[in-house]
Amino acid sequence: MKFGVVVNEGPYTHQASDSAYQFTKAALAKGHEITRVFFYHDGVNNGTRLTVPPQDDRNIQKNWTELGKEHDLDLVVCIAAAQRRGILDENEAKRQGKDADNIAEGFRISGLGQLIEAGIMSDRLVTFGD
Amino acid sequence: MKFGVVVNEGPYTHQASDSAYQFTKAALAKGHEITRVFFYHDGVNNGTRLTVPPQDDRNIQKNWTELGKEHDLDLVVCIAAAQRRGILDENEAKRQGKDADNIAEGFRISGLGQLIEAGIMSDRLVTFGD
Amino acid sequence: MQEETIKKFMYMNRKAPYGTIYALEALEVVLIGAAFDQDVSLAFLDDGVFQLVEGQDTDGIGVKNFSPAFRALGDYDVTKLFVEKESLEERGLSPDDLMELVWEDEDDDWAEKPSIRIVTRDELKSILGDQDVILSF
Amino acid sequence: MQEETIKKFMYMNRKAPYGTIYALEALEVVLIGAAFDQDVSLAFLDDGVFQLVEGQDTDGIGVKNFSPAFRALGDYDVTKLFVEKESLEERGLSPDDLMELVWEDEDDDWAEKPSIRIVTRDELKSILGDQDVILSF
Amino acid sequence: MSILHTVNKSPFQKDDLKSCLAHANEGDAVLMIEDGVYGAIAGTAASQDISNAKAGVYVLGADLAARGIAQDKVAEGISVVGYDGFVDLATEHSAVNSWL
Amino acid sequence: MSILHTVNKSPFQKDDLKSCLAHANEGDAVLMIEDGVYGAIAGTAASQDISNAKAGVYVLGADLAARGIAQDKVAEGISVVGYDGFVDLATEHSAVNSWL
Repeated sequence: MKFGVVVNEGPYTHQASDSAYQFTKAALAKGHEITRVFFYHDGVNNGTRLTVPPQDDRNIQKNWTELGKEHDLDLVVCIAAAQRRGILDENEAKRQGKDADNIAEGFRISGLGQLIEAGIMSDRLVTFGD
Repeated sequence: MKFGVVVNEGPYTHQASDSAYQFTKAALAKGHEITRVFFYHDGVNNGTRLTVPPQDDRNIQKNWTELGKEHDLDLVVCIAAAQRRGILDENEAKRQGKDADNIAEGFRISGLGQLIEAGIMSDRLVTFGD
Repeated sequence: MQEETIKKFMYMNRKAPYGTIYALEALEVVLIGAAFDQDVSLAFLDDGVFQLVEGQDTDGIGVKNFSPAFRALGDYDVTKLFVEKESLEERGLSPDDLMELVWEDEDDDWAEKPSIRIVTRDELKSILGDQDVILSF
Repeated sequence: MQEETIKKFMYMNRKAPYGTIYALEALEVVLIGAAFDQDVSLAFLDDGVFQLVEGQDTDGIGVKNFSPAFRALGDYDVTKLFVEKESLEERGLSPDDLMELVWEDEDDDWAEKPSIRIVTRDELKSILGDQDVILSF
Repeated sequence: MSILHTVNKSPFQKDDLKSCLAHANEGDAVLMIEDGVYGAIAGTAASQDISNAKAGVYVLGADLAARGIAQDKVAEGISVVGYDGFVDLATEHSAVNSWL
Repeated sequence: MSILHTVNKSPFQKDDLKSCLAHANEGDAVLMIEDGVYGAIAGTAASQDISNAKAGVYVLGADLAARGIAQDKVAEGISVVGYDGFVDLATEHSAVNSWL
């Protein structure tokens, strides 16, 4: 079955991203397909490579990046939500005249249409948030 | 009277930062002193210069930076909370081996002791959060 | 590309505006989603009913007033806004406290029709049970 | 530097652990704050009482278990943890469900004493009314 | 000594106002801000709780206006204040307790 | 058609579980996750609400264990599942409604 996953909260502050990660792993382990993981609202903050979590805790961004690499996941950060919160890739930084970017490996920035599309092309859409 | 202000949530997602800003302005207008504005939890996300909010909305980071400049405010971002969430200044970026930083003008990164100190040296500590 | 079946999309609105951004960003999804020609409904229940209250004026808090965007929904063919009666009542509100939102029915000589439909909790329960995709904010 | 008056600091803990980070980051403040020689109390009420439940095991959710850090509080001279009785009861909990937290009283031949003090809502109300600085998370 | 309590969440979905009122002493003040201002609407379960409160109860006018709650909808006995009034309340009480 | 509802907030401070139960149809499933798992504790007002529910009620074991809630504290009629059971529940129902 095809699952779309939506993450509405940032890393560490809420458990949403952790739960979404565990759900995604469990779905993959059962042979299901993950059409897309869409990061919306504060969820875009999962996609910054600048986090330095304590050494004795999980690294949420790395978890997503590695799971994405292993299973060729489409990790999409919503552009409108990302702009409000300061998540940029190199192109966006250039376009907005910003002197740095912070997107993490394996994430891409795209529009809200990708969320609707995930709803259309997935058999189930599962949202994690606050 | 001396006020300390604590902001526990990031910009846009919660009203906390807006309320803290309005409260701070009102206190200054009444001739009170603001000893420090301390950004904790997701509040550290107020201190990134990479946000690009919609043109027809307020720019929360700029509001703080400008109010800070005008009144010589001490805008402190908690280092532990900032590391978890990917807010870095140039020094921290170097120390952590990160290739970019994102701290906004007028904010400085420091330890949690600064929050306790704000509680000690202020007549009132007012917290805004979720 | 093969023809897609039309899915029933439900946007769940259970949070008040301004205290958090969810209501505003939900509206942004609805407006973008309107381009996808799906069968779109919005549910307003619990504190979500506060999003539709008429006369919002955000000047004093320095935050953008996004409530006028609800008026655009009709132009985007988003015409089914289900508002739960019990949620209104528990909050001391009546349907008269809500914005007047309309759409023009092209099958009925472009007659203006109300977009807000007051439904009971039991009716909303049935409507929710009938959806293909439920987006929560 | 002139001598400072000692202030009464109260840390309000009203949120459950793990669902959000507030409980963990509150504990980080308490541990840092202990160095400042103020009169420190912690209140656990509403869902905050869940922070002290014994036997937390976070392996299955992949999140760090920070509850052992509560045991360190005694060593930092943080010895007043007020837990509201009514909050426990409403949640189906009894004091026996909580971790055993102790401190050593140097004025009483280093006798081990319990840090958790179960108080009624009315007692907590009085304690809260007596604070100089209240930190909420 | 007395406390200024702030409540920033809707009482219809969250229990913060209720808990705050249960922990406020006589002479304290309770100020509803942000989504907390919905607690000021007359004729609801929340306004009933408030009418039994021993603390003084206030609501932030800017947050009411933002949410389209006209002042004539505010329950009796609740005073509407501005941000300047918020500051004054904070000075008049010896500490501030935010019910987050 | 039937719905899998997820609830991730404590029923003792927030009304999401109550609202979810009031909007769940017969044949639906309600899964408590994250702080929502506190709703599974036996002998509380929340477990009373659940015992009247027409939907099947589940709780995520990993979130229970994280919070130190032993399985013998879970109210009767609530089934404990793992993340794999969460995935199965999502496949067995035609849509997922997250009560955020």
